[in-house]
Amino acid sequence: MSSSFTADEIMTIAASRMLRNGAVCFVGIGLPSTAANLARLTHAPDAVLVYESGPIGAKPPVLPLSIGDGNLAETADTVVSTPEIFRYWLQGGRIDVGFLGAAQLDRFANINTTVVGTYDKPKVRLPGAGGAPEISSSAKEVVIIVKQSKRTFVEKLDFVTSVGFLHGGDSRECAGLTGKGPVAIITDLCILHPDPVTREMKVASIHPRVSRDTISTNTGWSIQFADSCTETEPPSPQELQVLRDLKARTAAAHGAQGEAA
Amino acid sequence: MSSSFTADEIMTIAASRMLRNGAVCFVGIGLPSTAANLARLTHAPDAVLVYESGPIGAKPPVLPLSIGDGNLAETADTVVSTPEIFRYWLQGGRIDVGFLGAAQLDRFANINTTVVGTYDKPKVRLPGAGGAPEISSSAKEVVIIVKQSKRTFVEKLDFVTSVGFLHGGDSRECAGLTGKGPVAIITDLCILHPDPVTREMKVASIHPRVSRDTISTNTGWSIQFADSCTETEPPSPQELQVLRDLKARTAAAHGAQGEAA
Amino acid sequence: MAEWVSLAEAIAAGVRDGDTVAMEGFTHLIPFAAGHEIIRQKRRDLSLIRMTPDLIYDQLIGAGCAKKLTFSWGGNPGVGSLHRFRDAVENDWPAPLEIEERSHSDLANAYVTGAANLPFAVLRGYTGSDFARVNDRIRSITCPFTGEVLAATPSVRPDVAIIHAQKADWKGNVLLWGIIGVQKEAVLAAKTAIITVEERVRSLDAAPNACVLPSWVVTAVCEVPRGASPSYAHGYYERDNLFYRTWDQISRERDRFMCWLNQHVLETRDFSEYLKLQGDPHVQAVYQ
Amino acid sequence: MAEWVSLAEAIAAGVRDGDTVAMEGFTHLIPFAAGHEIIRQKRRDLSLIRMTPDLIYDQLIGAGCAKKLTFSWGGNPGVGSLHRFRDAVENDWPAPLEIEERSHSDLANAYVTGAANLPFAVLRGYTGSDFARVNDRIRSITCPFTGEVLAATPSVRPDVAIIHAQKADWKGNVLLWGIIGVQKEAVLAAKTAIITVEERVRSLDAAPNACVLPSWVVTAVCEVPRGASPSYAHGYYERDNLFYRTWDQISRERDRFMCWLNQHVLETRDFSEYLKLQGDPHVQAVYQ
Repeated sequence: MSSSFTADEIMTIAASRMLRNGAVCFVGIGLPSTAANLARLTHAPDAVLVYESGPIGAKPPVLPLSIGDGNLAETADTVVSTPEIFRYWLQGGRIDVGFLGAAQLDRFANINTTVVGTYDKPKVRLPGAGGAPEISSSAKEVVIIVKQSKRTFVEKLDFVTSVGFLHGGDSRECAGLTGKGPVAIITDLCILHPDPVTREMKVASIHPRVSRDTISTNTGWSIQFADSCTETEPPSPQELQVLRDLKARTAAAHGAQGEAA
Repeated sequence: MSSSFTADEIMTIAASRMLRNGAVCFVGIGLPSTAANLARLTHAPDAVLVYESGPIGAKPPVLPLSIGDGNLAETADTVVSTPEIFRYWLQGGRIDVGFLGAAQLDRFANINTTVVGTYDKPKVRLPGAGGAPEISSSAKEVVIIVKQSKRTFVEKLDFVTSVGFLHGGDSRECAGLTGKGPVAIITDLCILHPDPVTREMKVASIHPRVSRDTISTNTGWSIQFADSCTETEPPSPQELQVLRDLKARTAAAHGAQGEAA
Repeated sequence: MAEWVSLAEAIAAGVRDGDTVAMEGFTHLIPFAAGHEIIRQKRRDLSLIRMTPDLIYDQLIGAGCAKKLTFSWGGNPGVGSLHRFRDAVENDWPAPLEIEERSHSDLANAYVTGAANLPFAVLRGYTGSDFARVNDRIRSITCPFTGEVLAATPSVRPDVAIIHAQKADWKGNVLLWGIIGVQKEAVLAAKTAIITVEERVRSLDAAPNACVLPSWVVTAVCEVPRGASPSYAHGYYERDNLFYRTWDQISRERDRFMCWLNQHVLETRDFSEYLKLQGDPHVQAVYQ
Repeated sequence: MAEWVSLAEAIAAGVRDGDTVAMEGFTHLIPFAAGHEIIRQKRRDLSLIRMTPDLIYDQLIGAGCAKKLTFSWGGNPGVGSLHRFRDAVENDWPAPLEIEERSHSDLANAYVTGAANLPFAVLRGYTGSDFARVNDRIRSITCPFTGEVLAATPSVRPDVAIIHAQKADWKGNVLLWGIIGVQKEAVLAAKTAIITVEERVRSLDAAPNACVLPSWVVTAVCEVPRGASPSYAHGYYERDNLFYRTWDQISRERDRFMCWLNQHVLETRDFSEYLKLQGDPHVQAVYQ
């Protein structure tokens, strides 16, 4: 039983804690999928994992490498078509929590996964929207999981792919968006929650051994710390064990390729 | 081998002949279903029968009593949901021929299955539209099967449930309806086709042993006879045999109740 | 998460006077047991929705439970008229019945958009018909790309959806198959979903893309064997065609109908007693 | 009615220069063999549509077959970028690529309304995003009942849809299962449908409500075992995750990509030769 853990591990574990038992979670591939499956294997055995490829209630024994791996279909309660997932289940208002990643985000947790640079002549062409715009707007809550750096946490987005709190304040509600929006950003350094009034994302909890200075240095805007800012509960031995076992099972199943997830 | 046949028999047989082999047919219950299944068992073995309850490619061994009998599902190539039938298959433009019945119709083959009398205080409340309005508008062709009488063939409909040629001429096309509309009405007395210009339904073929006078007497408007009006080809012994066998099998399977279909 | 309860409890908790209730099942899997329980519990002023009202709504209308009916085809399939429905529309008996009349295609689309949390459905329909004249909720909408004008109709969003299915597992996940009609959409369009099933099983053993409603979209699930009778449950029992024909006689006159309703529904304790009175030969095997 | 033909014949007859082509399969059942055959037959100026362009469109774009791409997520799943797609967008190599960018939800809805013969889709989407700024076909529409404003987008109606499925029977009825994505909608939205399958069987033995495409909506059906490789076919073979990672290396530089393309696609006669070059250990068993 070791108390040492990596930045990636505490990020994943902190994200997994956001998922209540029994909650219905719309899961993106990569970190969101790892966190959601960790939650399912620890404190939230009845969490329902919905993947945009169609599986509802997936219980994959190892982490999927793609959003449509066979083990998602095999372990799901049912597999519906992709249009049905977006129409009846996401837009239909059946999703409690949407877990998202991000290439770039701003202080109001708006997300860019489209381009770096101008749209017509991009410096970097990113993959694009996928399911994120409608997850951001239709899920009852959104949790964003992303590594923190100046390149990712930017002052101004080159493109708004998926909305968080738009321009802050009540601009999200005024736009007619019904879901609560991003209730948390979980990074490898800290946890951010929206300020109740301005809706700017503020550091609410700092991971052990991380300094405020490190967080500020890795943020492209002058990041604020909540008055109530605390230290993140370190991973428990059980959380670490389950996460490491899951990663090891995944690597064994997929070979070295498994690392990509 | 007998050459005698009933008025019902020649009506059903004449209707069945309207279905080309390989055609995809949207089938209402009752006479349309009998005619479509007869076609499938005689000259059109590859006709595809689609029922609004969901079965596609049904091949029922006996006539169904309801639009959703189990033998339709069991013998179908696939069974889809009712919304899918109307959205992807009918509105999607996949239906060659819609077979319809009617409580009342007018000279332009517009159909009423809603009320006799006024809508708010009806003399007779009929079952209503069912799938007919969109079959009338979305099927490539429509064939109407109905017993001829003054009560059914009326000068003016109390309610237009499903459109034929509207006010005649090019009014159907002008309304933006894409299907060809009713290419034939098959009755127990004769076969009517639309006049190519006025689109009024005219008698094109008179069943054997039926007089023009009988047809006129059983029509609520001054019915016209096409210049080329001929006599309907009598049922062949094979057609009669297959129809009678089908009816007998149906009666045996369903008991006396089978008669209702 | 679905709770396993008795049908009487599910209706008592889930259906209130004045609710909008959709009971679906297209010829197959019609939730008759649930309909009887609503009559038994004397719910009133219900706004009923159903594509094909069928005997189940003829009974509810005749019993005085309904104030409104939204429907697209109201007949006794393969037999003829629904006499109680007609008596309500033509003669206001036992009470006036407001009707909202639509086509099958429209109502099927309206369940789809209800399930999809959209306020309206778009379809190619009604052109040239008299529907819009008598139903002011049939409107039009213009395509912002082609300029085409299409029909627009309001989505269906019932307070309660009630369906019957073949199986549910102990967690309350529900499986139905065969003619599945518009049941999934009805459940997903509604706030509350009550599902009766033929049997409770350890595991659904469903095919990969079968029609499954996960437990967490279901409010209550009730084991009611033969609960769709006189309609049928694929894989369990066949349609009681004779009852559909007999209904024509039972329902034609008010007195005979009321006598039947009292004896078979109001004075029976539950659906198993009803089935015994019907002389259902299988009732002993499925209810002990 | 579907005709059983070779894949080369199906592509020769069904796909023309300038066509709008949708090749679908959401991670599962991606029609790679058909994509290769299009490259081999040197089709040009295609307008490609696909929710997740994936390696299959990276290959088609790099090979110079495409003039336009409509998509919603363009990455190498679990690995990273699609380098050929990026090179086309960022550097116009081998040719400029017009893009029409939408969200998954939008594109999935647009296939649905395409299959339903409607000109546009309505969804709750895009609010507050920059999409409408760069795609003038993302518009709005007002609900005629509630006054709510929703997004309206054009339906997808491809000239040709191409999918891979598990089985077809001798008549050409097609069955797929597992993750079925948007394939049924793609086929029904298109004028022409080409379907490759793992195997031709006497009877589909499909579950009652399985995803079946009847023969008469299919133009051509081709037996191409392992035709979805390196993606997977549920019940037949698994995803070749290693190839997805290797692709990152193969596709990163133009020269290496062209060399791979020549050797593995342009200079092979068909997909079985490609599989042999890939060292697929099963190719002998499924192709004699």
